[in-house]
Order: sequence, then C-alpha cells, then structure tokens
Amino acid sequence: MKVVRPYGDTMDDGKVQLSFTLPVPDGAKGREAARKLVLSWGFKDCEVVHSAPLAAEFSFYVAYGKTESSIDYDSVVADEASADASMSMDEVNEYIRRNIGRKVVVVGACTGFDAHTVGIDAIMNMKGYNHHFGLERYPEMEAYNLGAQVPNEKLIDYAVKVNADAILVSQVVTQKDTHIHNMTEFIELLEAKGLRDKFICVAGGPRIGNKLAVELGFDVGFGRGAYADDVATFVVKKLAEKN
Amino acid sequence: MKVVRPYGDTMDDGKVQLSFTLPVPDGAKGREAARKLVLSWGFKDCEVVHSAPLAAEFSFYVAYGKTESSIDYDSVVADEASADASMSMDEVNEYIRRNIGRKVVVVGACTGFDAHTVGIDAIMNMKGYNHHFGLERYPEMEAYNLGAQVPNEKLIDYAVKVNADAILVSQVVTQKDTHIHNMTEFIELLEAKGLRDKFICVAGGPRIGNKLAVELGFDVGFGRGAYADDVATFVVKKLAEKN
Amino acid sequence: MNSKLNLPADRVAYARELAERITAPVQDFIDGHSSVTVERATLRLAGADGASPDGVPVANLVVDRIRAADPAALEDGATVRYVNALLKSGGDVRALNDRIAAGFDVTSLPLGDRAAIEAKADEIVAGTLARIKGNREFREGKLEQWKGRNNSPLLYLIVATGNIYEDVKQAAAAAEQGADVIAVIRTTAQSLLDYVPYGATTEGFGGTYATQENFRIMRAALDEVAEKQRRYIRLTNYASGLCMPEIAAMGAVERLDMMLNDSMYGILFRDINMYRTFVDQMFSRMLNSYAGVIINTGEDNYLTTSDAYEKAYTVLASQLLNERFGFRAGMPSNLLGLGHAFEMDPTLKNGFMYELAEAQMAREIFPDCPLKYMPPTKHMSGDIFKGTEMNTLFNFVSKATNQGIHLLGMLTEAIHTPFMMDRYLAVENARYVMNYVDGFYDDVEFKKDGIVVSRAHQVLRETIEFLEHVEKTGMFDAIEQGLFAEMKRPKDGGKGFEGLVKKGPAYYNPFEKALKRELGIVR
Amino acid sequence: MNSKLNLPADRVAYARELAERITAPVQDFIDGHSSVTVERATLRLAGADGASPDGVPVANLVVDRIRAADPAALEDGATVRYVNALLKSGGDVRALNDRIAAGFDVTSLPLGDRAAIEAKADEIVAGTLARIKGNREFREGKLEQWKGRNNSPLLYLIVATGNIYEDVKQAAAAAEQGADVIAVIRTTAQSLLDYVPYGATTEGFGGTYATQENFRIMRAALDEVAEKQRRYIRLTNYASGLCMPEIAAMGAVERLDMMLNDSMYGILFRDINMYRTFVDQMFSRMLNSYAGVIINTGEDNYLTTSDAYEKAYTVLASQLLNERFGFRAGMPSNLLGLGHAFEMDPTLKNGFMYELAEAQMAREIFPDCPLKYMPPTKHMSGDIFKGTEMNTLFNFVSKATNQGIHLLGMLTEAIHTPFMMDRYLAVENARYVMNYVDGFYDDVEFKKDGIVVSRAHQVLRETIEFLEHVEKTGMFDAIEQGLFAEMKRPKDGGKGFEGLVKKGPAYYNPFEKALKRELGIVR
Ligand code: B12
Ligand code: B12
Ligand SMILES: Cc1ncc(COP(=O)(O)O)c(C=O)c1O
Ligand SMILES: Cc1ncc(COP(=O)(O)O)c(C=O)c1O
Repeated sequence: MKVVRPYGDTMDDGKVQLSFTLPVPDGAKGREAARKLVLSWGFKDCEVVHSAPLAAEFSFYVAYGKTESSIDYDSVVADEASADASMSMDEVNEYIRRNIGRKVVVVGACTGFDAHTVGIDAIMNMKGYNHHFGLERYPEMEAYNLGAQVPNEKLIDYAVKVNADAILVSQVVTQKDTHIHNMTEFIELLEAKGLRDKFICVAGGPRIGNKLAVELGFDVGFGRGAYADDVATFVVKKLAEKN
Repeated sequence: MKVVRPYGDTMDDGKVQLSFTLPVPDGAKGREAARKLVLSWGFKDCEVVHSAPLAAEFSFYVAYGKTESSIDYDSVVADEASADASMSMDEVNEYIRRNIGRKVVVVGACTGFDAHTVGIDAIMNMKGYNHHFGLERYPEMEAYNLGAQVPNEKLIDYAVKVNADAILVSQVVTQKDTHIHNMTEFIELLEAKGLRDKFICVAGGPRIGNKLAVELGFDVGFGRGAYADDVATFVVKKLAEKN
Repeated sequence: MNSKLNLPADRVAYARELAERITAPVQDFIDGHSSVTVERATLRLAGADGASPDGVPVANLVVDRIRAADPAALEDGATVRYVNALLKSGGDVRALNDRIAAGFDVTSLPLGDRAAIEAKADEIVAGTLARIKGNREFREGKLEQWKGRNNSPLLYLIVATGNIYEDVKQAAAAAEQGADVIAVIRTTAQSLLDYVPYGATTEGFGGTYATQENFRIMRAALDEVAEKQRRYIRLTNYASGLCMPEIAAMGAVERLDMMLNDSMYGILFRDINMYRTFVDQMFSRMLNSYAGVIINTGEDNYLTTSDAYEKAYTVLASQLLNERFGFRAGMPSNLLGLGHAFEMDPTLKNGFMYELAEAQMAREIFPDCPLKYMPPTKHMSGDIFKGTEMNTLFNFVSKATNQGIHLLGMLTEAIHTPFMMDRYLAVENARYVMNYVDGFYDDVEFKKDGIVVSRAHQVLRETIEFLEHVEKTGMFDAIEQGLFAEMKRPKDGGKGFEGLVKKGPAYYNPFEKALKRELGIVR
Repeated sequence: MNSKLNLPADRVAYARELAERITAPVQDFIDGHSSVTVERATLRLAGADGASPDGVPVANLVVDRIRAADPAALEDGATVRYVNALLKSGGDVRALNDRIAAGFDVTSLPLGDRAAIEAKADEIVAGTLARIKGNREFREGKLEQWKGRNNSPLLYLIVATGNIYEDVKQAAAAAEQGADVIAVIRTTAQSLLDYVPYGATTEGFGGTYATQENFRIMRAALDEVAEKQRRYIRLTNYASGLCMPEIAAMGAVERLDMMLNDSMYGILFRDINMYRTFVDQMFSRMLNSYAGVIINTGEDNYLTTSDAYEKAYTVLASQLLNERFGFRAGMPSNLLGLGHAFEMDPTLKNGFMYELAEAQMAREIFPDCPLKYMPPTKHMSGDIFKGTEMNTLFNFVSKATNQGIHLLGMLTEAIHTPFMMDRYLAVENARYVMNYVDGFYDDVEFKKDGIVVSRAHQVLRETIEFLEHVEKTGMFDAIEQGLFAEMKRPKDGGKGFEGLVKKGPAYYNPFEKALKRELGIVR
C-alpha cells in the first residue's frame, strides 16, 4: 500500500489550487462563502487568495486548500488504451504479414454532425500527426477515411461494402453528451443488423476514454495524444485473437 | 436560506478547476490516481485535462470537477475588518475632534526579523498607498513608524514612551508560522507588563485575517487591500468606545 | 500609415488582379442563378414570417409548394407568388402568413395583374429597406454618442450555452466585464439545416440556434447593457451555411452588427455545394452591405485544418477572394472583417515573429478593413496555464499590429465551451496586455532583411503562386481538385445542390433589384 | 552590438566618471579598515573550520577571544594569531580547530618567529588559492564540455524549503525541468547574524541557512544532475549581510558559481552599518573575482521599495556604483551580474514599452555584463492567472533584450514560497516564450523619438542628475540623508558597526595581499 497525497513543497502537505465562480456578489461575504465551500469538500485549511467580480451577482475565486485525504496508489488501475506498449508502423506490418496474412481493412469517420476532421485525419491520413504516419501509409492495411459529418448508417454500409475488419469512429463535440448519443446509436445499429461481431469497433476523440468507449459497447477508446501506431497495434492484435 | 454552488456556465452545475502535484510518475496511472483523489473530495465527476512530469517521481495535474455540495449563503458571516464602512481621512479627523478632543497617538512597526516595510509604510507614511494618504498625514493623529525588523520589546517600550493609544504590528512573512509566534509573543509581553488594556492592538499583513488576529489577542486584523482610512476608523471608534 | 514591411505595391496589386480574374467567371455563374434560400430570404424581407405547427417556416412552405406545384416555377422567383397572394387576400401580411402556416398554398391562386404586383412589391421593398436603414442609422448614432468608449481592437466574446436565456445572462456579464462584441455561437450543424428554426430556443449543442426571435432577445438585452455601460455592444451571429441569405436578412432587420459570412466556408468546411454557396453569399453580402453589417470571414479555418506556418498563404489568398466577392456585392472595405488567426505551433522557433509578420502584413494589405483576428485554438491543450501564456502573446500581436476585431482566446479552449470565469480571465488578459503594450505599433520598426520582413514577403510570394495556379485551373475545378484547405469538393456534390435555381427569363426579385441599385452594383 | 537607443556615449562616460568620483573616498576608507567578518573570512581560508558544542564557529571563537584579550588587537589582523597557534601546536589544522572549539584560546600563546609565521601563512594561502583556482578551472572545463546546452538567458530558479535535504530534491527537479541556475534562498534574517551557522541544517524560515556543509551538499547534488543532463548547473547563494566575506570565502571553496553580493544592499535594506558594509563588500568581491563567481547585485530592491517607474534612475545609479566597486575589487565585467527588474505597475499605460526601454538600456550600457533580470513580484497578487500573464511579458522582455541571467517569476509570488509545480510552470512559461519570441532582439528597431528611445534617454538624464547630487553630498552623507531608496541610515548606526576594525600599522592579512596581487589591484 502506497499512500499518496498532493504535494506542494513538502511530502504530504496536501496542497491543492482551486478556482471557481459563485453566483453571489464579490466581497468579504463571498470570500468567506468560498472558503467554507472549500472546507466542505474535506479540505482542512483554505485560503482564498483572490476574488473578483464577474457581474453584479457573480464572483470569481482562487483558493489554496490543504487536504488530508489520500489514495492508495498501488490499488489504482490505469485504464487507458495507452501508447506505452504500441508497436511501430514497421512492426505492425510485420505482425500482419506473420499473423494475419492478408491486408487489414479499416474504415473511419467523424460521425453525426461532428465536423472535426483533424482528429480522424491524424489517425488515418498519409501524413499522420506529430511524426507518426497515418494508417493510409501502412502497406499491409487498406484504410478508408470518410471524413466528417458522416451518418452512422452510411459508415456501416460502407464498412460492409469494403468488407472491413475495423470501424473507427471519431467524436470531438461532447456538449450535451452528443458523443454518447452518436456512439450508442452506432452500436445499436450494428446490433440491429446483426453485425456487431463482424467488426472491431474503435472510438476516439479528445474526451473519449477507454472506459467510456467500452461501456458504450466499443472494443476500445482512444483519447487525446493517440497515434495511428496505437490504433493499429490494438486492431491487429485483436484481429489475430479473433481468428 | 440561499443555496449556493459553484457556477461554470449553468446555475448549479458545480464546476471547479483544480491543480496539484502528486509524488508519482506521470502517466495513465498517475492520471487515474489524480481523478480518484478528486472524487475522494466528494466531487461527482472529474476530468483530468492535463498532466505533465515534474521530475522522475513527481507529476502535475489540471482537473475539472463537478460538485454537488453547497452552502447556505445566508448563514455565512463575513469577518473581515473591511473597507466597506470606513470613514475618509477628513471624516476621521472630524470624528477625533468631536469625540476624543485630543491627538490620537499611534506607533507602528514590522516586527521580529520581518524586513517588509512596504506594507506598514502604506498604512503610515505620508504618501500612503493607492491614493489613500497614510496616518502621518492625518492632522489629528501623531504617527510613529519604527520601520521593519523591530523587536516586540522595543516597540512596546516606544509605545509607552510616547503614550500611544494604539500599536500597529505588521507581519508579512508567514513561513513556519513566524507571524503567529511574533504576534503571540507581542501580546504575552504586553500582558506580562500589565499593559494589554492600555493599547488598542492592531495587526496587519497580506495573510493576516481579522479572525486570526482576534484569536491571538489583538483587537483587530487587516489583510491585503487595507488602507489607512480603515485602520484609522477602527482605532478612533474603538478609542471613543473605551473612553 | 507608413509600411513597416515594405511590401512591393505592384505585387500586391497583381495579387488583387488575380483575385479579380479568378472570381469573374464565378460571378457570371452567380448572376444567372438564385437558390431556395435566396428566394426565402426575399420572402422574409417581403414579410413571410412564422412557421407551421410542426415548425416549418412560412418561407420554406411557400418555396416548397411553388416547387412542388411546378419544379421549374422557381425560375421566376418566389416573391411574385407571395405578393400576388397578399394582394388577393387583402394585403394583411400577418393573416396571409397564418394561412400559409395552416396549409394554404400560394400557387393555388392565379397570378393577378403584373403591374399591381410590382407596385405592391415596391411598396414592401421600400418599407423593409427603410427599416434596415433605420437600424443602420441607430447604430451609427449610438457609436457617435459613445465614441471612444469601446476598446481598440474591439474585444469579441462568444456565448454558447445553447439556451438563449442563459446566453443573455452570460452576454450581459461579458459586456459588463468589457466585451465590445458578443457573438452567439450557433448550435452545431445548424449550417446544414436548409431552414431557419422559428422562435426562442433553449436547446442547442455547442451553441444556440440562430432564430429571428433569438436575435431579437439578445439585441434587446445588449442594448440594455449598452445604455448602462454607455458603450455600444455589437451583436454577431453566423450566416455562412445553407441559409446564409436568410440569416443575413434576419440580421439586417434585427440590427445585428456583424455576421460570419465567408464566400467559401460552407463549401470547404461544411461540404455544402459550391454553386449554391457562391450564389447565396452574393445575396447575403448585398444585404449586409446595405445594413452596415461587418462581415467576418473564416480564414482561421484554413489554419486549424492545416499547418498554420506552411499554409499561411491560404489565408492571404482567401482574404483577397473574400475581398473581391465582397466588392462585387457592393461591400466597402470598412465592412470587410477579413479573418486571420494566431495558430502556429507554440513550439515553433521564432513563431512569434512569424505571427507578428503575418498580422502586420494583413494590416498593410488591407489598411481599411476592420480585420478580425482569431486566437490560438488548435494548439491549446488542457494546460490552462500554457493556454493563458499563448493568449497573452496573441493579445500582444493583436495590439502590436493594430487589429480591428479581437476574438478573445479562452484558456479552456481545449476543454469546454467557455465558463463565465474563463471569459472574465480572457478579458482581463487582453486588457492588461493591450494597455501595457500600447505604443508598440507606432514605436517599433523591423529590420530590412529580418525575420519579420522576409516572412511577409515570402507569404505574399506564395500567395501569388497559389492564385496563379487557381486562375489557371479555374475556381470550380480548383475546389474540386482540393487546392483549398486540402478538401476535395465535387462540383455537383455537397449539401444543398438541389436548392440551386437557374434564373429564368422572367425571374423577378424586387429586393435584389433594389439592393443592386442602392449599392450601385452594375455588371 | 549596434545601439537601438542611440544613447549619447559621452553622457554614459560621464555617468561612469561620477560613479568613479563618488566611490573614491569610500575606497579610501575601505583601504584603511577591516572587520570582524573580514578577519573571520581570512581565518576560514586559512583553515579555521568547525564550531563549539553550542554552535559558535571556530572563526568567531578566535576573533572574539582576540578582541576579548585586547580590544585593539584585531588591528594587526587575526590570521597571525591563528597561524602562530598552528605552528606552535604541530601544524595540524583539524586538531587546532578542535582544540579552539573546545575552549582553547589562541591568544594564550605568545607570538613566535614572524618569518616562520609568514612562511606558513604563505604556504596556506598558496594551498587555498590553488583549491579555488581548481574550482574555477573545473567549472570552466564543464562549461566548455557542455557548451551550448544551457538556455540563454540562463534560467534561474530558487528553492526555499528551509531544509537542505528537501532543497536538494526540489533543486534536482528544477534542474531536470530546465533550470540552469539554482539559488538556495537564505533563511529570513540570516543576513543579521554576525556568524555563519555550522553544519547541515533542516530548519529555516522562508529559506535555508547558508552554511558550508549545506553548500557542499547542494553542490554535490547539482553536479550529479548536471552529469545526467549534460548541462552545467550553477549554484547560487547569498553573501550580502553581516558575513558577506565569510560566505564569499565558503562559496569560493565549495565552488558556488554565483553570489548575491551588493555593495549597499545591507545598508539600505537590512540596516547594517554603512562603513562595515563597504569594507566587507570589498573583501568578498576580491574573493568572488578570484573564484570566477558571478555576483548578483540587488537593484531590484529599489523597485520593490519605491515606485518602479519614478525611481527607475536609482537602478542605473546603483548599477554604476556596483560596477565601480566591482572594478575596484578586481572584478571583470563578465562577473558583474548587475541587477534590474520588471516591477512596473501592470496598469501603467505603455508599461511594456518602458520595461523594454530600461532592459535594453541596461544591455547597451553594460554590454559585457551578464545582467541579472528579476521578475515581477511587488504587483503580483493572488490572481495566479494575471501573474502568469505578467511573467509571460517579463519573459518576453528578457529574451527581447538579450539578458544574461533570468530569474523566473512565480505565479504564486504573492501567496507562498514556490511549490514544485509553480517552478515547473515558471520554466515552461519561459521556455515557450523565449523560443517563440526568439529573433526579436536582432529584428526589431525603435523609432528615433518614440516611447522606448525617449524613456531610456530620460532615465539616463535622471541618473546623472542624481549621481551629481550624490557626488556633491558625498556618499556617506547621501546615505545618511536618505537619498538612496528613501532610507535614512545614520553613519554610526545600523547593525555590525562594532565589528568594524581600523587597520593598524602592523595589520597582516596574507590573503588580502595575495588576492590583490593576483587580481592586479593597485591603489
Ligand atoms: C479545429 C477546431 C474546429 C474546426 C475544425 C476544423 C476541422 N477541419 O476539423 C472548426 C472551426 C470547423 C470547428 C468548429 C466547431 N467547433 Co471546434 N474546435 C477545434 C479545436 C480548436 C481543435 C480540434 C483539433 O483539431 N485538435 C487537434 C486534433 C489532432 O486533436 P483531436 O481531435 O483530439 O484528435 C486526437 C485524439 O482525440 C484522437 N482521436 C480523435 N479522433 C479519433 C478517432 C479514432 C478512431 C481514434 C483512435 C483516435 C481519435 O487522436 C487524435 C490525435 O491524437 C478544438 C479546441 C481544441 N484545442 O481542442 C475546438 C472544439 C473541439 N470545438 C468545439 C465546438 C463547440 C465547435 C463548434 C460546434 C462551435 C460552433 N457551435 O460553431 C463548431 C462546429 C463543428 C461541428 N459541428 O462539429 C468545442 C467542443 C466542446 C465540446 N467538448 O463539446 C472545442 C473543444 C472548442 C471549445 N472549447 O469550445 N472547430
Ligand atoms: C517587496 C518584497 C520584498 C522586499 C521588501 C522590501 C521592503 N522594503 O519592504 C525584499 C526584497 C527585501 C524582500 C525580502 C524577503 N522576502 Co519578500 N516580498 C516582497 C513582495 C514582492 C511584495 C511585498 C509588498 O511590498 N507588497 C505590497 C504591500 C503594500 O502589501 P502588503 O505588505 O500586503 O501590505 C498591505 C496589507 O497587507 C496591509 N498591511 C500590511 N502591514 C500592515 C500593518 C497594519 C497594522 C495594517 C493595519 C495593515 C497592514 O496593508 C498594506 C496595504 O494594503 C512579496 C510578494 C508579494 N507580491 O506580496 C514578497 C514576500 C512577502 N517575501 C517573502 C519572503 C520569503 C522574503 C524573504 C524572507 C526571502 C528570503 N529568504 O530572502 C526576504 C527576507 C525579508 C525578511 N526577513 O522579511 C515571501 C513571504 C512568504 C511567506 N508568506 O512567508 C513573499 C510572499 C514572496 C514569496 N512568494 O516567497 N521581500
Ligand atoms: C465563416 C464562418 N461561418 C460560420 C461558422 C460556424 O458555423 P457552423 O459551425 O454552424 O458551420 C464559422 C466557424 O468557424 C466560420 O468561420
Ligand atoms: C543583493 C542581495 N543580497 C541579499 C539578499 C537577501 O538576503 P537576506 O534576505 O538574507 O538579507 C537579497 C535579497 O533580495 C539581495 O538582493
């Protein structure tokens, strides 16, 4: 058991910086309210170091608190489909040649009304992102990038048409949980068509966690900082497993 | 009863920004530990939006949480010796002429090893601070500013010598609670000499709250943003009360 | 203003000439066409308001029924049918709209006396134009009355709660904090709707529906704050999309002050059909010109889609094209809020110098335009402190190059739509920096062959090469081939193609005619 | 470097001449005096190490006993007594120190053969100087070996936990994050102690005691990180105060690389006696000169005490005086880390332009000095976001004017001594800004009669007026009258006056002699 607490400048001093708005006027009473609120979160100590009026009935606070709560670091289980163990592009291709023996087909799109192409392009397009080539550049893969604003229906139809192994869904806008609606609809559609097992389903986007994606019925989810290598590694390993 | 919660962009959404360091390496596990820690403070929801390595065994996190806890704003009692009700310089002088009838004598210093003169100068020196003249400029006051690094003993002796009405103590350095030691020692010394009731004792400094000062035996405490007007108002009213 | 960059005037003139040549064939196309939304915009200006019980706007009902009755009938324009019905039904617009909303079909009435229709139309046009002109005069009056009380550049803040009533609170707070311009961000994908929703709305995704009622509510709220602050607060909304002319019409009538309105944004970034977009932008810009509405163009989108350093020339190219399309729609330079953005990679060595160069270049090439400068967004991350620093340098460049409209950067850009405190911090940042660096623009010169000067010359050169290529290729083919923003858009693909209308020999549009006359457009 | 400010060279030369004239009488005084700490420093260099069981250092024991035995005896210098005892007790320094610590009084021994004492002293001097020279060579070797791997300007971070072992962790983290210089902030008011504590310490207020053992521990730790990072990490501590020469001596021996060392800081900001301070700074600076230690002067203190815009000239005046006192102590310009600071009110219009002007002015007037630029502190508040912005502009000016040593600003300056994350954010801010604005220095010029140029000329003028006034008044009287930093310091007032020593005709100090010889100081 490894007890871990926030660190300011001394082990276990528990120092945390906070900032927030309260719907009350700025002033001594507001500052005291802010302090009490921070204490109500279990902080032992709180100094409100700054306050400012945002509007007649709104005010802004910066505070530092000192917590005594801790977590057992050993018990923490990281659940990100992370870059740590990913193969490089060359390794992935080698892996396909050795374990799959044919080209792996992937289809990707940014679905619904989401118009953010940059993320899915980063994963799929030739040039890739941050010195990681995209899937289109993988000689042992066939990658189809349908772009943005693609309806789920159309994406699935296309995947069936090209006999895809994996479908990549990008969701960037999360306001009002649109991403959850879109992703849920996608899986439900697949299931309704009896196609869910035919494809490896990969979700991605800056606010998509692996946990969330799996909960919604995808095989995996990738967040900010994902690269084509990570996706390719997951897909080919999963595919080899499936066969 | 007025229930108040943090406000992000919708009433009662409870959004709070946090940042802190953990003594663990940066990575997926650290991010998950950070998230769990925030949840342990009673936040219902937490997104770790940024992490970075500070050193091999330290990492930095920025997170947004969503709290459901609230406070009853009506029950909050502001306890700052605040500027709200202070008289202006002219009003103070008029007040003295009317209610006290003689010059009010104040002695001030930044005590102990604390070398920060700017704060006490802001209160006492002619030119004052931020367009608020200092006590030396008040015609109905006699103000002696002993500067910084003044031992408590010496300050008290001086106050006795000039027959002061009030003693102003400035404390800026708070590391290792030096201000608490200095302020406690000051009051104890006064009490040992049987002089506590002779003087109105005023404490001030950026991290000095009214509560703290009163707890330590002062009559009042002034924090950041105090002006001579505030101090003078308090002193003359208190003096009129005492007489 | 004397030049700090020493850009060769003849090359700048040549670049403008290329833009002129590139847009000429497009204009030929535009002149021969209308679209469903141009017709609907005209109907709206003529009075078509309201919606059916299931939310279809009266303007859409009219156009759809005309088309349904005879697929070729729109060739003559929709207004003639509406005015005809109006005359025949007693001249009460409100009553007519209610009837249409309830199911009445204007095509069911035979066309009456042409002269009477035209006379009635002229009367309506005169009334509407007077209202728009009144708005314009009101705005000018207030700006004069409160002269000198706005920031320079104008501080521009967005609200995006999705709920017009929450928007109003946030907008008022933002204005109190110091914003000069409030933009109500439009709900995700409204640009893809081929109709404008009706009434006040409280549910949007990443923004609030642009509706006429929402415009009215926000306008009233901002006028109120303005009186308190004694500072005119400008209101902005988004036109570009499938309803560009209609939204411009609504904005003109409700006294919006700025309108996002790019001649190619819809094509490239929303996959809207190119012909449709070109036709729509012309009509919407004529309206904005007449209404004194500053348009904001979308050059920033090129830089978020591609690399900002490598594709800097696409910004200047787009500015020149937007300028030319603007001129063709009768728009004076002082309404051309051409866009650009601070979007270079924060790890790029000398990045600040390049940003400075490009912002200064825009300033010098478009000296009379109220340039709209966009903040860093693409390279923002969850690191809100780094974000604050990037915004600080962005604010710096904006003031240091004397931009006109300054979109405030949000430290939480990569995290969520702005919290109230995010906006406050943005205003505070800009105010601090802009007051502190004030004087830079007049004080600082650049070395003749230094980084700044060379960069500007380089971007100008690349722009000219690019425009030459586009000219040779032809605009429509260039878009199809993906020369712009690395997006390939087929000529007959994209949304809204079916809404394009070829003007017939009897095409009648009294507003178009009047606007062309008022704006002095001859071609 | 070609000038951007066009400062009149003859006026700059005249200002220097004034500094020369002002400091001449002070130097006369200095030459005739020593002090208890100069003597103790000499003893330390001769080997006096350790402390009594109740913590009184051996050097203090020796000096105190000499004075106790005969109040006038220090006139001859303390070293002769110590070396005498050393010779008489068999030459083992360690054993002698232990005996002194245990109570042995060196004055109890009669003075032996003068020639033998001098010979032994020369031997010791040679040994110590060789060690210091070795340190210098080691440093130069490493700098050469890892050339180009430090940042420019050098990024300077402080640690201030109070506990040397915590300091070490924080320092290592800071160095890993990118710091080039680590300063261990000294515990509050150590400058008022007339002795240097002994051994490793873990309890300090707002900083950690400067002790020789703490120096050693931190030096070793930083050397370790340096090897890993392949980047020399400089170590800084604080000399100015009642033990300035002793701390300089410790620093020379333990290979510190920089030392806070101002000729007047103690007088003005710590109420230390003026004569004492002047005498002490001379000896300490000779040591720093020989050791190749860059001194950091404290001009920033003027700006935190008074208004930074109004009193800008006090900075230049102090720089010129510090430079002159430095030259008089044999210091070359490349060791003169003259200070200045970014301390103007953030609400001041054109503030950035003034800061730019003053930083550029310092750069041009002291082209060969590794100027030490201090961050905003006084106007920092609990608003950590505004603090981040102010640090961003500070980082900008530093890079834009090519400063040498850059003290990183902390976003929490007004709140607490730095958290580990505060330091990280500071380094990240500086690295982002300095890489992004790189090129500014070479690219940008200022308009001839603009804000920047005029401001620099104005400050130079005001400085000259001020120095003329000081010269007329005389340095000692000027200080007494409060001309500096608005602080009145009586000549015979202040701390440590009693520790001043008039050199007798037989005054003997082999280190002083050797240093003057090595540094070529003739007067
Ligand atoms: C660029 C941009 C735009 C551009 C998009 C241009 C384009 N061609 O894509 C334009 C200007 C068009 C745009 C418009 C809008 N945007 Co936008 N936009 C951004 C911005 C600035 C950057 C996004 C980006 O390109 N990031 C870089 C890429 C590489 O990162 P990424 O997308 O996270 O992708 C990485 C990972 O997530 C992952 N990944 C992503 N997808 C996938 C898929 C798979 C299968 C896998 C494995 C991995 C993966 O891998 C990628 C590489 O590491 C962000 C703010 C920000 N800084 O994040 C806002 C942002 C995303 N936009 C936002 C909004 C609200 C909008 C609008 C809806 C605003 C409006 N109402 O008009 C519109 C409408 C767009 C729509 N309907 O979707 C919000 C979303 C808020 C939310 N969480 O809901 C943001 C966060 C800005 C904000 N703070 O308000 N936007
Ligand atoms: C200027 C300054 C200095 C200058 C002081 C010059 C001088 N002549 O005063 C110098 C450079 C000498 C200095 C030195 C040190 N400083 Co200092 N310094 C500051 C700084 C930057 C500004 C303080 C200031 O002048 N504020 C402006 C004045 C007007 O505000 P104020 O003091 O809060 O006063 C107002 C109120 O508090 C109130 N008030 C104050 N006193 C009183 C008294 C009464 C009776 C009343 C009614 C009201 C009142 O009214 C004033 C007007 O509104 C602060 C950081 C910051 N930005 O706050 C650090 C700071 C205070 N210093 C700090 C430290 C640690 C030191 C040192 C100990 C560092 C070291 N180890 O060397 C040294 C040693 C000094 C010592 N022994 O005390 C820390 C204190 C940390 C802590 N909380 O313990 C700070 C916060 C910086 C930091 N983040 O580390 N410092
Ligand atoms: C010119 C222009 N129009 C419109 C929009 C946004 O409209 P929508 O998201 O509804 O397509 C943008 C956004 O970047 C834009 O730049
Ligand atoms: C030149 C100089 N010496 C020393 C110090 C600090 O030393 P102390 O706080 O121990 O007096 C400072 C701090 O500002 C300084 O500027």
